[in-house]
Amino acid sequence: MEEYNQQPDVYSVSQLTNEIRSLLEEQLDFIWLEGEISNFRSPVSGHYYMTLKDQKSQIRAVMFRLQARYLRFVPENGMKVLAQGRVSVYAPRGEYQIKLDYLEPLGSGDLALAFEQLKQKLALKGVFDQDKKQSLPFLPQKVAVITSPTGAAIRDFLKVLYQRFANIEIIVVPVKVQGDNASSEMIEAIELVNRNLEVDVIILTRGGGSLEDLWAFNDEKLALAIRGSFIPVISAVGHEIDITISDMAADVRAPTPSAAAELLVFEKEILIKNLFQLEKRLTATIRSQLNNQAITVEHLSKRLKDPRKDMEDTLLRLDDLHGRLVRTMGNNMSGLRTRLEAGEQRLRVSSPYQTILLSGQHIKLIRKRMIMVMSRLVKDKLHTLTLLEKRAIDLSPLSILSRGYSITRKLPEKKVIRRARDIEKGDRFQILLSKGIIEGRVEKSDSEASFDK
Amino acid sequence: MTEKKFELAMKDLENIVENLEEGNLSLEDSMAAFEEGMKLAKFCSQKLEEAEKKVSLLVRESNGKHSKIPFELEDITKSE
Amino acid sequence: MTEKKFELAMKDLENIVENLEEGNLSLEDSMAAFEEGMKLAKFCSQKLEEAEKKVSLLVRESNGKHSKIPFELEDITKSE
Amino acid sequence: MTEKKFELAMKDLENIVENLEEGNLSLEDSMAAFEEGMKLAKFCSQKLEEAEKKVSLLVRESNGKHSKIPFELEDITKSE
Amino acid sequence: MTEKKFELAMKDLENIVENLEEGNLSLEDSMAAFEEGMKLAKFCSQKLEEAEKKVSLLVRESNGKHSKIPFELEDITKSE
Amino acid sequence: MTEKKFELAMKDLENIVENLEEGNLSLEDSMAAFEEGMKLAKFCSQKLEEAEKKVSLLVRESNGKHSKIPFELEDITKSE
Amino acid sequence: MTEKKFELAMKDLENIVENLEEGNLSLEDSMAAFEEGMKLAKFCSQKLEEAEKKVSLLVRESNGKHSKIPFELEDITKSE
Repeated sequence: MEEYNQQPDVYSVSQLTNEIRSLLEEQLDFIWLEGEISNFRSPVSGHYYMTLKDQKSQIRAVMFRLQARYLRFVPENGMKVLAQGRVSVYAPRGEYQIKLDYLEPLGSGDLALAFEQLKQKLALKGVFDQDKKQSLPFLPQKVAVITSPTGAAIRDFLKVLYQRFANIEIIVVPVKVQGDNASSEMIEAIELVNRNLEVDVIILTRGGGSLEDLWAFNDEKLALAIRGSFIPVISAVGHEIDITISDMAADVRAPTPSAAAELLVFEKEILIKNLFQLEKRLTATIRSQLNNQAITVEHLSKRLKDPRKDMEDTLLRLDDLHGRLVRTMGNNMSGLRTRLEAGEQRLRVSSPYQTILLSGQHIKLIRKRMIMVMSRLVKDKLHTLTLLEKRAIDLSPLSILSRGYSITRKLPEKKVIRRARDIEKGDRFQILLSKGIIEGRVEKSDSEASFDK
Repeated sequence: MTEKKFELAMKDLENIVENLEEGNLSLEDSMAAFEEGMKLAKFCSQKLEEAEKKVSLLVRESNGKHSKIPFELEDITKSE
Repeated sequence: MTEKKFELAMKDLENIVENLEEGNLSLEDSMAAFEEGMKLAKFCSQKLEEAEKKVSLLVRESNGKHSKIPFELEDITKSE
Repeated sequence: MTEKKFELAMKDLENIVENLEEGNLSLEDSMAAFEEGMKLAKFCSQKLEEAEKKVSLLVRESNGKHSKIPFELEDITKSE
Repeated sequence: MTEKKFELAMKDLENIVENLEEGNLSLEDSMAAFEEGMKLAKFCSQKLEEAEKKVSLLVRESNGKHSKIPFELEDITKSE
Repeated sequence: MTEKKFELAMKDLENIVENLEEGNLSLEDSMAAFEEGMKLAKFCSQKLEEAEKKVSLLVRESNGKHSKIPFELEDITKSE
Repeated sequence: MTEKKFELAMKDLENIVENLEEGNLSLEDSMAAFEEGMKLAKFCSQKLEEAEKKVSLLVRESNGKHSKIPFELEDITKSE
């Protein structure tokens, strides 16, 4: 029913309705109301639906079958009634209405008058004052029921408890609820319970009956005893329409014994319900908190960026740099290599080979020229020499010898002998011939002899 | 007497729930609050379950003292 | 780190995530941040897991006790 | 060199590559630059590898831990 | 000659080549120049060869290191 | 005579030949000039031969060294 | 007479021949002149013969050395 409220300053419709409901239901619980019945209807459910109105206003009212069946009359439109009930809010439709516990037609008889007088008196004494009424215990666990153990009241009361599985300890305090001494027995019982029993609440009850039957409850002393009880007293006498002094004096009035039981059960059930709600809210809150945190953690974990994405880029950059480094170095090296090889090639091409080759040929040529010149020189000289020699030989005095002449020379002087007397017998001489030389000794020398003789 | 404690426990539980719902607590405090809340709820739950479901009749003995005897209305529960 | 508060760890984790997302960290720093972030996330997860287990345990314990009442209650509330 | 920062090493490597690419270095300087560049590249490569391994390990470690908790939590939230 | 710089040697070699190509040298001078040129070429060649070997070695060494990492990284990134 | 320069020797040789060719020399002088010329021719030839051998040697020496390394570098650079 | 120069001897021989041709000489003188002429002719002839031999020798000596160089040179230049 109660929503988990995250933003306190904004109401949800349910919250507002709840607020309204608790306001109305707390403030306008157990109120008396006078008005005229209209729009009365009773569907198959047996509940009574009507509108109570006066000259100016109207209010929707319902009386559930449980209470309605105790009415001794059937309500009619236009009937003026005195009603008792509590304002309630029907959340699903946002409507308020009054849930009627009691309804009586206005105007009644003698006992009623006496009743009215006692009521008046006690009211004046303040016995009925709201501020004197104790609230019901927070957790009614142990209850004393002052009633006749054989009456309908205890039976109805226990029936409700059994039906609702309420574990409430019940101590039945037996009293007469009708006739002489009934009042004093009840007074005594109240005092006894107050004195001896540790109970959370006292329930004074009896079933329905005539006004006379219920008269024991319209007792001044009983009313005072009820008022004097330290233990809160619930009075549940007769049917809804039966209002007794003890009802009015009691801290809480239940329309019937069953209603009293329901009241008890209801209190406890409300507690259980509240407890359950609180536990549910507790669990839901902690879980939603944990869940939110877990979602946050998960979200953050997802956002916790894997640095490997960046590293991939860096790795690509690194590889690029590495590649460029190697490539550039390779290019630089091969550039240098090319330059070096070009230089080397040019060096080889411009090597001194050519010079050597040309110089070699030049030397060869010069040498050839030199040898030629030298040979010719020698040859020329030889030629000149030969010519001279020939001329000399041609002019030689020896050339006449070829004609048969010869030259005789005395030896050893080799003096040409022109006359015989130039030589004497025995002298050695030599004859030069054209070819060859003859040597001999003079045998005879005749200076007078002549050729012609 | 027990109901006093119970009421306090319920109140405490309610405060704890509201504190938690406000959402300003640290995880540790929330957990502590939750645990305390659960303890309180358990305590309250036990208190609610505690009472014995029994019906007894108070009788006056001859010596004037009162005592409780079991009170049964079998016919009632069975019929209807 | 165990005594570190969950909220502080969450705050730290958030700061780390934001720092990493800004992308201005050096490799070494982002590595350190990432590692710290992972530790914090783990720590927070564990804390939450522990808390969750504890909650589950407490809820399970208390579930045994209740569970009958709600039905009846619901019935009543609906019939209104 | 180990305490050298990765980013600095990358920057140095880049400068070296650019210097080499400009082609104004002598052979000796080119060689020295190249050698230094290769060392830097190796250093960076190792750093990256280490970092990558560390991250992988962290990620692998944490992959086991995460991703269960939300499920459990979801289950619980739904069952409520 | 070893401490001579490669670039100087290259320059000298080129000057020698130009001198030789102009053809004004005596046999003795051109022989001396040619011999010096050949020595320079040899020196440069050796220097270059050393450098090339060193570069080759460094490149070969580094080739092992690189190119494995990207694969691993890809694998991991995909598996994520 | 060994320190005599090749070019001078060549010049002398040429002069000798020209003198011889002019024919004004006596036989003895011619013979002396011729002998001197032959010596010069021999000297120059030897010088040339020596130079040739040296060049051959230098060329042959340098031919062996080159042309292997660039390939390796290319291979590496390509393989990248 | 050995130190007499070839050209002088040739001149003397020529003079003798001319004297003889004038025919004014007595037989004895012309005989002597003739004889002297023949001697001179012989001397000159011998000188020339010597010169020729020497030339041949020098040529032969130097022929062994030459004529190889150009070939070798060509070979080398082609092989480049």
